[in-house]
Amino acid sequence: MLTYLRKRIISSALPLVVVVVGVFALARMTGNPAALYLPLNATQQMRDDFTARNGLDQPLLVQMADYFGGVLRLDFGQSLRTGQDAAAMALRAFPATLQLAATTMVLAVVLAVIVGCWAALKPNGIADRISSFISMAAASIPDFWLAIVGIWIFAITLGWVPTSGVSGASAWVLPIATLLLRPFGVLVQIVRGSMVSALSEPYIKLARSRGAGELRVVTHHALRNAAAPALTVAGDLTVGLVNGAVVVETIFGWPGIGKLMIDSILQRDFAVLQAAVLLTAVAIFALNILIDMGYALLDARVRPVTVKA
Amino acid sequence: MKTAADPSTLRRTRGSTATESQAHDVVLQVSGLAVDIRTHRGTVRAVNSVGFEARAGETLALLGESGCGKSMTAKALAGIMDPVCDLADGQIVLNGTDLAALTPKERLKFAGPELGIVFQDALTALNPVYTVGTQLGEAFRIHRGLNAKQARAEAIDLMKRVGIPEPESRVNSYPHQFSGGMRQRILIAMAVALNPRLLIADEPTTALDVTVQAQIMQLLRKLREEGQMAVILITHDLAVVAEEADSVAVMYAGNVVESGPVAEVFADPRHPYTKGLLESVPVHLERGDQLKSIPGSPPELHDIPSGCVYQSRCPMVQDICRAERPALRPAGRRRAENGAATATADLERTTSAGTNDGGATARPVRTAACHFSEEITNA
Amino acid sequence: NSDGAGGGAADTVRVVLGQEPPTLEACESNLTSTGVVVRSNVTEPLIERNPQSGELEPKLATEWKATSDTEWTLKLREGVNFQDGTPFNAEAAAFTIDRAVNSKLGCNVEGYVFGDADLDVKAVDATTLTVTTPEPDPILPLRLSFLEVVPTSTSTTEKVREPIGTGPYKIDSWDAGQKISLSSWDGYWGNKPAYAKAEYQWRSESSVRAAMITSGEADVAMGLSPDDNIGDLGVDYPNNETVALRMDANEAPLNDIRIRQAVNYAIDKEGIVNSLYQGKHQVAAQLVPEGIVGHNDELKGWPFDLEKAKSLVAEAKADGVDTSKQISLVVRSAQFPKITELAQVLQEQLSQAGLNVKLKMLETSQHLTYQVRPFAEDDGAVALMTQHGNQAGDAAFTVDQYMLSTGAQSYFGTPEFDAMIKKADAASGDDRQKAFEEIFAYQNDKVVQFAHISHQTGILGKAKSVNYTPNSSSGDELRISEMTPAS
Amino acid sequence: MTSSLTDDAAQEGQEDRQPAKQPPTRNAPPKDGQPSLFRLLLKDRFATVAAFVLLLVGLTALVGPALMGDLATKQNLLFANKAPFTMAHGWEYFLGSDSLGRSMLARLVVASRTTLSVALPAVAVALVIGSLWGVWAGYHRGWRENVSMRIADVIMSFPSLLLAVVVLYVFSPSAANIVLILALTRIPIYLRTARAESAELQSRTFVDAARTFGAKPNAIIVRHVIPVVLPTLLTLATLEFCYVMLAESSLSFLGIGIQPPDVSWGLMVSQGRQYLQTAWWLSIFPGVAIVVTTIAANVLAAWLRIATDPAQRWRLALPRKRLIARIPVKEAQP
Amino acid sequence: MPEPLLSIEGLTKTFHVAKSASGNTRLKALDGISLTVGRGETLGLVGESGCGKSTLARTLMMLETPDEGTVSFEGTNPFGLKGKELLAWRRRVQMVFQDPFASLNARMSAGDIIAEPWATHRSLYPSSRERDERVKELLQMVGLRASDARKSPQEFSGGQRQRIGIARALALKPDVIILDEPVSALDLSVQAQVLNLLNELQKELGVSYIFISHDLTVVRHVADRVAVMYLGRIIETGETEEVFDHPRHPYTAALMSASPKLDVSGAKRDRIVLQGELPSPLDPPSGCHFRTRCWKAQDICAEVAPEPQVLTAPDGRRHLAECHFPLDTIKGLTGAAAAASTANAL
Ligand SMILES: Nc1ncnc2c1ncn2[C@@H]1O[C@H](COP(=O)(O)OP(=O)(O)OP(=O)(O)O)[C@@H](O)[C@H]1O
Ligand SMILES: Nc1ncnc2c1ncn2[C@@H]1O[C@H](COP(=O)(O)OP(=O)(O)OP(=O)(O)O)[C@@H](O)[C@H]1O
Ligand SMILES: [Mg+2]
Ligand SMILES: [Mg+2]
Repeated sequence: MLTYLRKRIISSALPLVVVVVGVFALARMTGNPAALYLPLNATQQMRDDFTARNGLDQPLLVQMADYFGGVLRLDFGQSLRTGQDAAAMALRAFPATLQLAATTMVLAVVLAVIVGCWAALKPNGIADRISSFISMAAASIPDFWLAIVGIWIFAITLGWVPTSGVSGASAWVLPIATLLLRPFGVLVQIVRGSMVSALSEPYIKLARSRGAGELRVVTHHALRNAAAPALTVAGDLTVGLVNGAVVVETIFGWPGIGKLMIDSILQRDFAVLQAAVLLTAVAIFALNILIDMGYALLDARVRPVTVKA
Repeated sequence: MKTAADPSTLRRTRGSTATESQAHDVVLQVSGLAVDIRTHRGTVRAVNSVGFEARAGETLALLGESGCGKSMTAKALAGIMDPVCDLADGQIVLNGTDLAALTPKERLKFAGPELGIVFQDALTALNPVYTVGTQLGEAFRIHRGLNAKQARAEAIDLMKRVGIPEPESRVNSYPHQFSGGMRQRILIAMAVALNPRLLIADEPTTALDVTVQAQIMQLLRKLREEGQMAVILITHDLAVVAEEADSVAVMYAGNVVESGPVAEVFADPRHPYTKGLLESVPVHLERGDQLKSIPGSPPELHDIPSGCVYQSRCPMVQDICRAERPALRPAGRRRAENGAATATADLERTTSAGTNDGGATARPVRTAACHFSEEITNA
Repeated sequence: NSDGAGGGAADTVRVVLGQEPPTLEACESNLTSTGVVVRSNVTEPLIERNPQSGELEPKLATEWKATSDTEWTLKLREGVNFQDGTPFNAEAAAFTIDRAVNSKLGCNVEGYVFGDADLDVKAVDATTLTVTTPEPDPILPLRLSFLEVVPTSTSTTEKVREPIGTGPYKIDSWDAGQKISLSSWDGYWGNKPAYAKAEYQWRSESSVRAAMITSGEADVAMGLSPDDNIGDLGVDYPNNETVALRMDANEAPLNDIRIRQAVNYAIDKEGIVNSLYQGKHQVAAQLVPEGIVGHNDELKGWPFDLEKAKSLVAEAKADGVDTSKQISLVVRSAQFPKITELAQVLQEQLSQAGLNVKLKMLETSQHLTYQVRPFAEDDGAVALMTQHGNQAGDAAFTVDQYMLSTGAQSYFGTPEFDAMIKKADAASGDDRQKAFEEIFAYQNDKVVQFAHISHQTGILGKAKSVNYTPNSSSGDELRISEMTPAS
Repeated sequence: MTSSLTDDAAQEGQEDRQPAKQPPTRNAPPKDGQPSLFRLLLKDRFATVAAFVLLLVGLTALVGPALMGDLATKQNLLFANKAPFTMAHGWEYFLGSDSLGRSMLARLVVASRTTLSVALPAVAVALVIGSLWGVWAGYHRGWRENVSMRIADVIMSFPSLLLAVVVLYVFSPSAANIVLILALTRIPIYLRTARAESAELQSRTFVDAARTFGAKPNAIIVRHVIPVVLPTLLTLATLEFCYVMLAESSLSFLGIGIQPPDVSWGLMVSQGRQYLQTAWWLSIFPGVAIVVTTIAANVLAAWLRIATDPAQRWRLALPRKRLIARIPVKEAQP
Repeated sequence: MPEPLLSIEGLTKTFHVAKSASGNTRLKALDGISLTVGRGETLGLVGESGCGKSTLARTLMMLETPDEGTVSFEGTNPFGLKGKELLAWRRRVQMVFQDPFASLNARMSAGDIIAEPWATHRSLYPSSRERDERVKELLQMVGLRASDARKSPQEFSGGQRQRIGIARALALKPDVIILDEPVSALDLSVQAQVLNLLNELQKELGVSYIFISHDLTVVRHVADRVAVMYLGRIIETGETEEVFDHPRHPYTAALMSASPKLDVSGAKRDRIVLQGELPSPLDPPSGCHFRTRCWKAQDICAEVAPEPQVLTAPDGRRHLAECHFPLDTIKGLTGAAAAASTANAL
C-alpha cells in the first residue's frame, strides 16, 4: 500500500506542476494588474514602479523560475491586494471550503444512498418515479437562484436561519442545502442505477437463497457492490464543489477558497491565485488517491497487490 | 392438465407403490409447475406443468439443452425468480409444506435450513466484496442467530467439510482469490451449511475442468450420503448424468419430455429428443465420421407450437404431433419386468446403497411425452 | 426578530459591507472599502471635510493657513494620544505625510490626491507643522484631509494591515474573511461614541445585505439596490456619484460633435431615473453633483429629443460621417446597481437614434484598460460608461482627470479648454467656483465629451434600532460615532 | 513498465467501476425483431413527454426568435415589471414584462436559442474531442493512456473560472468563447469514460478477431469501438447538456457568462435574482425553463441508456403492471 | 505424417502481472512449446483451464509476441513480416474463437461480420457485388441461409453464431484455422452440427486445424494428433489413438480418467480423481510442474524438469512424453488408478 501511495504521489507531481505553470501563464495573459492597484490618475512612472516592484517586467520564464524557486523555499509570494503571505491566505480560506464541501458530500451521500436504495428496490415503481423526478429537479436548479430563494424564504420570511455568515450551526443550513442539491440529485441517480444492477446480480439471488430478507439484501449485499460507481461520481462532484463553491461562498459570505480564487482572478492577485490553485490541486489529487483507497477498502479485487485475473 | 406429473398421477403412483414408511423418502414433490415470463411480446410460459419428485439420498438429474427452463425451474423451487417471472401454477411440496403457497417472507425461513441451491456460475454468484468467511457464515447468522465469531467458526468447519485446505487462513480471503473449483466448493458449502433436506445444484461443474469436475462430483456425492439429502442436479452433460444421477427428467422447451431411472432412459430412450441427444455424443465413432445431430434449434418461448413441442425437429413427426400435445405417460416396460434393465440399474447405482430398500416398486415409472414413444427403435 | 446569529448586543452596531477591505492601511483609506471602516473610526485626518456643507473643519489640526504661495502652516490639537498610548504631535503628523506621500511605499492615497508631487514637511514644534508644495496649491488642506494620521512607530517599509490611530475606535480583531470588530477606545480625545463596539461583515450580493437588515442580522447595510425591497428600512442619501458616457472623439463617428450631441439627445434620462431608479436619482448635466465646489447650478440636463438626435445623425451622415460605424458601449459589470439594465437601455436608445452601438460588458480590470490611460487599442469608437464620485468636494479632482486633454481619464480636449482648466485649478475662493462652472458649461457646449446621465442616490439599509442619517460621504467614511441606538 | 501495471490496476479500479458489461449470456433476451426505438419511446409515457418537451424547446430555439421579431429587445421603460398571467396587455405580455418593459415571453423564446447555441456546441465539441481522444487512448493503452489521464487530471483540477476570465480577456466575451471554455473544461468527462470503455473493449474477442485479419487500429476503432461506446457517451452528453446549461448560468452570475444584450436563460435567472422580491417572474420563468429542459433531457437520457443497451432493453418493453411483484403471492389452494 | 505446414519451436511467452503472493511478477504462460501441424491435419490441444492453450493460439495469431522461440509457416517466420507480406500471412492463418457470443460484434450484421476481413484485404474481392456473392456462398457453406446475411448476431443461436465465426475465418481462404474451443459453449445437439461442419470443410478445402478443447471426447473424435498441455508445457504428444489408449504421462491418464463417459453399459469405472488444485502459473512447482498432484512423484521430480522422451508402445507406435516415470502401457489405466488411490490414502 505504501509503495502504491508513493507511486501515486510521484505520478501526481508532474500534473501538479503543469497545473501551476498553466495557471501562472494564463494569469499573466490577463494583463498587468497595475491599473487595478494604482489610482486612476496614476502616472506612467507609478505604473512602471509598480510593475518593477512586482517583478512583472521580467520575461515570463524568469518570473516562473523565480516563482518555482520561491515555492521550493515555501515562499509563495505576497498578495497584491492585502499584502499578506499568499500561502497563508490560501491556507486560511481552505478549511472553510473543505468543511463545507465535506459536510455537503457526507450529507449528499447519505441521503442519496437512502433515496437511491429506496428507488432501486422497485424499479419503475412509484418511489422510483418520485425520487428520480426529485433528483433530476435537484440536479438542475441553478444554485445561486436557489440560494437567494432560500434566504428569502427561510431567513427572511420564516426567520429560521440566518441569511448568511459562518457563525453558529444554523448558518450552515442554507449554504449546505444549496450546495447539496446537485450532488444529491446526481448521486441518487447513480446509486439507484448501480443498486438496480447490483440487485440483479447472481450473488443477490444467492443471498436470498440463504434466507436473507429484503433489508439485509440491500444493506449487506447490494450496497457495498453498488458503492464504487457512486464513489467515483462523488469524487468528481467533490472536486466540483471544491472548485466551484464560488457561487455559494459569494452569496453567503463564506470565506472559502472558491471566493478567494475568483477574487484573486478578478483582482489579478497572481500570487494568491497560484497558491490557491496549487492548494486546491493538491487537495484534488489527494482526494483522488483517497478515492482509490476507498475502492480498495470497498472491494478487495482492486487492492493494488493482487494478481490480475 | 392431463400430464402424468399431475398430483393425481403422483398420488396414484405413490398409493400403489409406497407404504407410509416409505413416504418420507420423497423430500420434494413438484407438480404442475408453471412459470411465466413477462416480455415485450407478451407473457410466455418458460416452464410448463413440470413435475418430478426428489428422494432423500438420491440424485435427480434435470437434463436439457440451454434455455429449456432448467434454471428457471430451479429458481422457482428456491423462490428466487427474477422480478419479471411469475409462478403461474403448481405445487412445490417440500417435506409436506407447499412452498408455492407461501408468501415471500414465509419462504425465507425455508431458504437455507430446508433447501439449498448451488448456482450455475461460481464466478459471479459469490459477492466479490466480502470474504468467503462472511458469506459462509451468513446463513448461521440469519437462521441460528450466531454472532460473527461463532459464524466464522462454523464457516471454517464448512470449508473443512468441502475440502478446502487451510480453512483457518483462507476464511478471510475474497472470492477472487480462489480458483474456479474452490469457488464452486464454497458455493456448495454455502448451500449445505444448514444441512438442508434438498440440495439443488444448477450446473455446478459446467465451467470447470474435467479434473476439477470430478472432484466436485465426488464432493457432492459425499455430502449427499452424509446428509441423506435429496439432490437435484441440473446439467446438460449426458455423461455427468449417466455417472452421477439415479433418475433423470429430460426437459425440452419448458416441458419434461421424458423421465425415469437413468439407466433405463439412456439405454432405451422413449422420446425422439432423448434419443437424438444420446446420438450426438461422439463416442464409439470413427474419427471423421458424421455425427448424428438434431437438426434445427429449440423453438422460441413465444412461439412454442400448440402440438408437440418437439415437432419441428422430430424425424417421426406426424399430423397428430402438430395437432395435439402428447401428455407425459408411462412408457417402456417397468424395470421389474426387464431383467437386463434391472442389472444395469443396480450397477449404475454405485453409491446410494440404502435407497433401494423399498425395491423397484418405490421408483417412479418411466414416462415419456410422445405420441409414438413405443415406436422408437434403439439400435 | 432578533434571533439573528452573531447576537446583536445592544452596545454593538453591526455593519454589512459589499466587500471585505483588502487592508485597513491608513494610507490606502481613499479606497472605498478600506476607508469605510478606517476613516474617522480608527484613524483621523488633520483636517476634515464636512460632507453637508463642503467646508473644511478642524480635526487633529485646529487651524491652518497658507503662509506663502507654496507653504502652509498647521496648528495641531493638543492632548491627543494614539491608541498605543503615544502622544500625537507634529512629528507624528509629519511622519504620516512623509510616509504616505514621499515614501516608496506606493500608497494609494499618494497617487490619488498628490500625484507625483512630493511635499516638504517640517515639524516646527510639537504642535506646529509646515507643509511646502513644489507648486502653489490652494487646496492643499483639502488634500490633507485624505491623510489619516498614524504614529511614528508605524512601519515605513511595509503597509500595515491594522493601523493604530487616534480615532474613537480601535481594531479589536480581524477575523479574515469573516468580520472585523472595533471597540471604542477609552483614551479618545473627543466625545465617547454611543456604541461600544462595531462589527463589520461583508456580503457581495446586495439582496443578501438587505436581507440581513430585514432579518435583524445587521444594523447598517451599505450599497443597496432599489429592488432589494427593503421598504422603510432603506435610507436614501446622495452618494456623490455621477454616471455618464464618455465619448471618444478621435474615432468616427464620435469624432463629429453632432453625433456626440445626438447621443445626449437620444438618452431619455428622465425615463431612466424614474423607471430604473424609481425617481431616486437626479438627471445630471455635469460630472459633479451639488455641493461640490465648481458645480454649475445653471446647467440643465440635455432634453430627451429623439427626433433631434436623429436629425443630427442624419446631418452628420449627409456631411460624410460614417454613422454606421460601430460604437462600443463599454460598461463594467456590477459597477453599480442595475448597470446592466442601464447599459441595455442606452444601447437601445442610441440605436433608436440611428447609431450602431455594440454593448461590451467587461470586468473591472478589462474595463480599466478603457477607462484610464493608456487606453486600450480598440478598432472603433468607444463610449465608456463611467461612474465618477468626487469625494474631495472640489471640481478640480474631477476636471483634471476627466477633461484635460491629457487627463488620466479623458479622451481629448482642446487647447482653450485645457487653459481654462489650468486657470481654474490655480484659482481660489469665488473665482474658483466661477471658473469651474464655466468649464462645465463649456464642456456641454463645445466639447461634449460626456453624455451625463444621472447623479446617483445611494441606499443604506438601517435597522430601526439605529439612529443614523447618512450623508454624501457615508459610502467612503462611515462614522460609527454618528450612530446612536434608538430606544 | 512493471510498475505501471500496478498503477493500471488501480486506475482500472477507479474508472471501470461501472457495473461490468456482462457478455451476452445464453439467456439473452429473445432474438429477432427488436421493437423500433420509436415504438419503445411511445411505450414509456415519461420519455414520450420528455421527448416532446425537448422537441418543443428545440423548435422554439429554431423558429421562435424569428417569430418574435424585435419584441425581445423592444423596451418600454414605462411598462417595466408587469405581472404575468394576464392578457390585458396583449399576448406578448402574458408572461409579464421585465425590468425594461420587454416581453418576458419573447425574451424566453430568444434566450432559448442562445442557451441551446451555447450548450449544444459546447457539449458537441467536448463530446467529439473527448470521445475520440479517450477511445484512442483506451485502445492503445500504455503511455498514451497514462499521459491522457494525467492531462485529464490537470484539466479537472484547473480552475475553470480562470480559464473563463482569460478567454474573455484575451478574446472578447462572446457565446463562442463561452462554448470554448465549457467545452474545454468538460473534455475530461468524456475522455475518462471513453477511455475506460475503450480499454475494456479493446480486449474483447471481436476486436481480437479483427486484429487477426490484419485490420489497422484506426479501422478497428471506427468499426468496433466507437459504435459500442457511442450510446454511453451520448447518454453522458445528454447529462452534460444539463450541466453546461447550469454552468453557463453560474458564469452569468459571476458576470463572465453571456453578456447583454444577448440573453440566455442563465443570464435571465442571474439578472432576475435581484427582482426576486419585486418581480419574481423575472427569474422564475427562465429557471423553470432550465429545470424543465434539464429534467426532460435527463428522462430521455435515462430512457436512451436503457433503450440502446441490448442487455437492458427488455425492461422498457415490459408491460408496466405488476412489475413490482417480485414473487407473486399465491392464493391458498382450496 | 504429412509434411509439416506449420512448425513451432521452443515458443515461450511471459506475461508481466501484478505481484503474486510470492512476489513474482512474471507469468510464464508458454514454456518452450514445440509442435508441428501438417497440411490438412487436425492437431488437438487439450489441457486444463489456464494451462496456456489460448495463449498459444493467440501467439500463433500474432495477437501476442513471443519472448523466445520460432514459428515457421512454410519456412517463413511471420514475426519478421511487415506490411503486405504480413497481410498475406494473416490471410493464410485464421482463428475461430471460443465464445460465439463475444467474438461477434453485436452491432454488425452477419453479412458485415463475414465480409469484415475484406475491408483489410481489399484485393481479394474488390467489388461489392463480388463480396455479397461470396458472403452468400460462405453462409451456405456453413449451413446458413443466404438471407441470414442481414440478421444481427443476436438473432442467431449459439451454434449458428459459431458458424458465422467459422465463415468469417474461411472468408480469407486460409490454410490453417486455429479453433479455440469452438464447441465448448454449445449444446450437445448443436455441437454435433458444428463438428460435422468442420469435418466437411476440412475434407472439402483441405485446411489444417489446430483444435483446442478440454472435451476429450470431442478431441478424440476430431483430432489426428493430440498434444496435452500442463502449465505452459506440452507434456505429451502423439497420434490420437495412441495417446488416448496408452497415456504415458500420469496427467494425461488422470485427465482421461476424470472425464465423464456416457456409458450406459454400466461397467464400473475406476477413476483417478486428482487431488489438489492446478498450481498458480505464477509460482509453478520446481522440476516437473505436475509433481504436486502426481501420485508417482519422487524426489527427483522436484529437482529436475523431465525432458521429452520418445516412448514406444508394444504395437510399435511411438509418442512423446515429458515424465521421469512414464506409465507402463501394459498396466494400463486400472493400475494407474489403483496407484492413485493409494497415493491419496497416504
Ligand atoms: N429474466 C428473464 N427474462 C426473460 N426471459 C428469461 C429470463 N430468464 C430466463 N429467461 C428465458 O427462460 C428460458 C429458460 O431459461 P433457463 O435459464 O431456465 O434455461 P436453462 O435450461 O437453465 O439454460 P442453461 O443451460 O443455458 O442454463 C430461456 O429461454 C430464457 O431465455
Ligand atoms: N494478457 C495476459 N496478461 C497476463 N496473464 C495472462 C494474459 N493472458 C493469459 N494470461 C495467463 O496465462 C495463463 C494461460 O492462459 P490461457 O488463456 O492461454 O489458458 P487456457 O489454457 O486457454 O485456459 P482456458 O481453458 O481457461 O481458456 C493463465 O494463467 C492466464 O492467467
Ligand atoms: Mg441454467
Ligand atoms: Mg482459453
